[in-house]
Amino acid sequence: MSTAQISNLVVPGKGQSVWLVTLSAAAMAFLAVFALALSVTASKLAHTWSASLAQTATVRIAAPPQEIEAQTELVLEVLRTTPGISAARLMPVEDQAALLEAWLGPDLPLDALPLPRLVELTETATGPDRQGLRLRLAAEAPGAVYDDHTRWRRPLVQAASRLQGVALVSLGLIGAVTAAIIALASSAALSSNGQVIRVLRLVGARDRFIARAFVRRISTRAFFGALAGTALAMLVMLAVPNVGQTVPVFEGIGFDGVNWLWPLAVPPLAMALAWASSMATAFRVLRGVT
Amino acid sequence: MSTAQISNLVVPGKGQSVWLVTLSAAAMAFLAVFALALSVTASKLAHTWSASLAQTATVRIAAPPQEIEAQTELVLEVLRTTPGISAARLMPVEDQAALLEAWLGPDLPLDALPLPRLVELTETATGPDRQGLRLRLAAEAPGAVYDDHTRWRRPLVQAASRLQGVALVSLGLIGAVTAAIIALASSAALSSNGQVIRVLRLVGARDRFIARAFVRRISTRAFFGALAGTALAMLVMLAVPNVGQTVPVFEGIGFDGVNWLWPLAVPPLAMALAWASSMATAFRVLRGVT
Amino acid sequence: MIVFEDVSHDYGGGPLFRDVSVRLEPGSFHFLTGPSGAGKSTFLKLCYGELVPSDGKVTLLNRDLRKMSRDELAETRERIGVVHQDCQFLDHLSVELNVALPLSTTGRAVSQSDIGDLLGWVGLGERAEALPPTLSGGERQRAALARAIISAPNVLLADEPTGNLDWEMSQRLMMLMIELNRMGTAVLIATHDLNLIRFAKAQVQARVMRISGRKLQLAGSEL
Amino acid sequence: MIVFEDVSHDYGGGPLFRDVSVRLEPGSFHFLTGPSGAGKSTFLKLCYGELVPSDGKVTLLNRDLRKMSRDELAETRERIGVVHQDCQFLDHLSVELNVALPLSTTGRAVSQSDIGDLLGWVGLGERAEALPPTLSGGERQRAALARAIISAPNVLLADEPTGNLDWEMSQRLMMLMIELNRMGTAVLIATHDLNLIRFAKAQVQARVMRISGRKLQLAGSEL
Ligand SMILES: Nc1ncnc2c1ncn2[C@@H]1O[C@H](COP(=O)(O)OP(=O)(O)OP(=O)(O)O)[C@@H](O)[C@H]1O
Ligand SMILES: Nc1ncnc2c1ncn2[C@@H]1O[C@H](COP(=O)(O)OP(=O)(O)OP(=O)(O)O)[C@@H](O)[C@H]1O
Ligand SMILES: [Mg+2]
Ligand SMILES: [Mg+2]
Repeated sequence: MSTAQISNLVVPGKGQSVWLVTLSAAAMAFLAVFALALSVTASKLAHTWSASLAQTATVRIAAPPQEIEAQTELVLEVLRTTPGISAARLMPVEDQAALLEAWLGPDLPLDALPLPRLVELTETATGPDRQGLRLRLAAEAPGAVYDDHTRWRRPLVQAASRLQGVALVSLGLIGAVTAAIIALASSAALSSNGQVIRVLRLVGARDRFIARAFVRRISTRAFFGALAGTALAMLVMLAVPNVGQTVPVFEGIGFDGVNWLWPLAVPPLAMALAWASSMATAFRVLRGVT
Repeated sequence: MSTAQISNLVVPGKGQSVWLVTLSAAAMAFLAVFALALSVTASKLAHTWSASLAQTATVRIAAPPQEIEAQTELVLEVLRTTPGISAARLMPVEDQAALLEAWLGPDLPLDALPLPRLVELTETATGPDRQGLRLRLAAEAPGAVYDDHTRWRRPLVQAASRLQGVALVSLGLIGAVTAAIIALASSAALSSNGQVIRVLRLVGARDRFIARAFVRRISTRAFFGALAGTALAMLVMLAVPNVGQTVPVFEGIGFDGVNWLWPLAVPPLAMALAWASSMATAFRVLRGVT
Repeated sequence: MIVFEDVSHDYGGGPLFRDVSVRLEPGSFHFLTGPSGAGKSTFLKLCYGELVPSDGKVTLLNRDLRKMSRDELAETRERIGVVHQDCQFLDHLSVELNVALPLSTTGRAVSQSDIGDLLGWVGLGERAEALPPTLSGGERQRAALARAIISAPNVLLADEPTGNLDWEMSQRLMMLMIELNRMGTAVLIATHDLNLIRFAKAQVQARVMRISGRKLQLAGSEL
Repeated sequence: MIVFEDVSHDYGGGPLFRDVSVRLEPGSFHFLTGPSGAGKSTFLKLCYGELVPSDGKVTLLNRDLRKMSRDELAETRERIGVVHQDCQFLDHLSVELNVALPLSTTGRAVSQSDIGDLLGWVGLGERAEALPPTLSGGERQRAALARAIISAPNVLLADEPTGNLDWEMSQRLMMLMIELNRMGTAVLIATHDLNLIRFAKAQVQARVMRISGRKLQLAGSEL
């Protein structure tokens, strides 16, 4: 029998405390995958919200009928040459009418009214220099008013980023609790095998050998436990109908596309965690045994 | 020394596996309190959203100027006598103007326009018979259109109730994982005390006595562990600035008022859980020892 | 007290002994010998119900072992003192508390002075506060004997109680057991130590049983 | 091999023995006796470094115990075979694998036939596949002895190795240890069994040490 083989044998494979490592790894992996899903979702949500809200703005042009065409041209020209604005589009009268219909009813003779023109902007990620834009518009087209929707946008962006914060905090919490429980379970597994350690020391086994035997057993257990927990969580998430499909506001609670790869990081992480904590515990316990 | 006193002594008070019960109870209580907070928040959110959205509607009255006053009167009369509507209020022209300003600019001579009238309704929790209301309005005031905002409302109400669902599922998951971990930890504590059980059986102690000694020790540990975890979680939640104050959309993530009592249920629940699982394990382990 | 009728036991690898019939009467004194691995400890385990025989009938204190509930077995154990071959204790309690266990766990009164006297007699007076893991091999055996007899049992079963003791201390403990026997306790001691058996036979009417060749025999007069 | 210079030991409740100076030379054979609780097991624990003396100097295989690293101590243990008073095993591995541990854990070659021969000699040939918790008291001691000598150590320390054995088996094991000693192993046996000491003295040049009154003395000729 080789040293490697015996090293796989000296730690009992069954026993409550070893199961505890497996099962706590599984349970915590399960929770971690859900927290990850929440976090990914929140991040997407925050991104979607802030992107769709932050990057649209309007310019409203109100002017006497004879000037309005000229001012609209000017405004579009200004917007085209403003850095930070990727597109500017004059809203067709029909769209404008549709927007107003809710308030004014379909029968109002909008064509007859001196309606202001609306220009929709799409801003780049950084956006334009808003103060500068306002000044230029005021100078070139006094009837133009720039509205970046800040008033509507701020609370939603804040809410989204808070949600992401909450998800990250949960993930951190679950990670910490996982670490604590796996560390404790490994340490219980080690302490409850005091006799194994004493016998091995008695027959002349080195600390390295003993520690490695335990650490290998425990981190393998943690890995397979976490693997099972992760698989279960992913199955559950696949089985639960995707919320995002039905509710556009909360598009995609859960993973999609490449995000499905995220949870695959959980088992190796659990294993690394178990490795580190059992290694530390092993040498601590061993120092107590001569 | 009395039987009660010795029963408190026979199970070792220290030892990794007993700490495991304490600490896993603490960790899981900590998570449970957060899940509870999420759940309470989601429930409040769902309530707020569906209440504020579901219970407002408008009636828009468009008619030739000579008929509009009469039709408005009629509509208000109809609404007053419709069950399920708690209030109906004609929107003042200034409010209407303010609403339209974003689209039309401040300079438009709204007074000169044949603007439709808007009546705001507040519905009761059950709401009116919408189909009946539409028919009645069509009969009495042909220019009136009832808009219950269903189009805007449905996705938000769905989102809120989904969020609540997610929170409840998380709470259920955490509860189940807690149960599993505490059960496993108690069972590890029992199994690692095989010698204690053998000695007690040898000297003639009854199963009842042995089981009670273990169960009492383990459930006390679980209780104090969970108490510590709960207290810590509540402190953290108090210390973290309340999100709701700054973001009206997510009002109050966390507990407020009487909701602060909810987490107090966690430690007794953890204790009950530990009691049940260690009781079951104790008798199972005992049956294996003659 | 303890009656075996046609008892056989087999752990799975063939029978250890077969068709053993024997009666341990109140006040009797028996030794059990036989080579290592013959089944002495197994025999004792049958006597206090840690094992149920694979065949035959064991009656403990007038109750059929097979028909006893777990609580009845525990009740019977209250009246049987056992010294196990590997003496196990509650490692976190002092020797004194361990010795008192048979009384305290079953709700009987514990007299500190009785315990002190008994510990003094087995030479553990100074180790009363010690924890069992710090005891020497012989001290463990003495503590186990003290625990077995603290409740003045009807039967005393001792498995190799002097295996780790010097001759002087062995004699001392043997005197203690003989004293107990004189007060009516049935005693059964498994041992290899022929000197100890000779010493006891000089004091008390003792019978020697021997397990060998899968049979329980009364040992010859060569002892 | 093992040298004690002015060694004292004290667990905290007063010294067990004081100023012990003794040399165990290669090929020597020593017995250690003394009343139960005198400190025999403690003395042996000092000899293989499970304890460090509270005072004085212990040299194991030419290295100062106090200055050894944990790995050096393990290396030293490879060359010292120990039979503990409470024989502990890896309870989930067969007797055979347990006996092979001193070789397999330190990367030395394990010969199945050597192990088979050794188990046969100590009378465990048929229990090679058994798990340690199913062994009888005497069988455990024999397995522990087999484990201690499987690696042909330079020193053999045995703590009460025949406490649970009948006389025949005791003689057999003693012959095994004497054989080992003839091949150069230094042997130190703690025992209460005077018959065993007498038996050994008839075969080999053995010295008897006695711990009593906190001193280590050479025992008189009365043995
Ligand atoms: N639980 C068990 N399962 C299988 N075999 C067992 C078990 N317990 C004991 N044995 C075997 O039964 C035989 C008798 O064991 P027992 O302990 O009764 O012997 P003993 O006469 O007390 O020996 P010793 O004097 O060495 O203590 C031994 O060979 C032992 O290995
Ligand atoms: N770890 C310890 N802490 C405190 N005291 C101890 C410890 N280990 C042993 N002792 C005490 O030291 C004394 C000597 O113990 P030791 O085991 O060396 O005796 P021994 O000579 O081997 O006795 P025996 O023949 O009964 O095995 C005993 O009184 C014992 O209680
Ligand atoms: Mg035995
Ligand atoms: Mg000793």
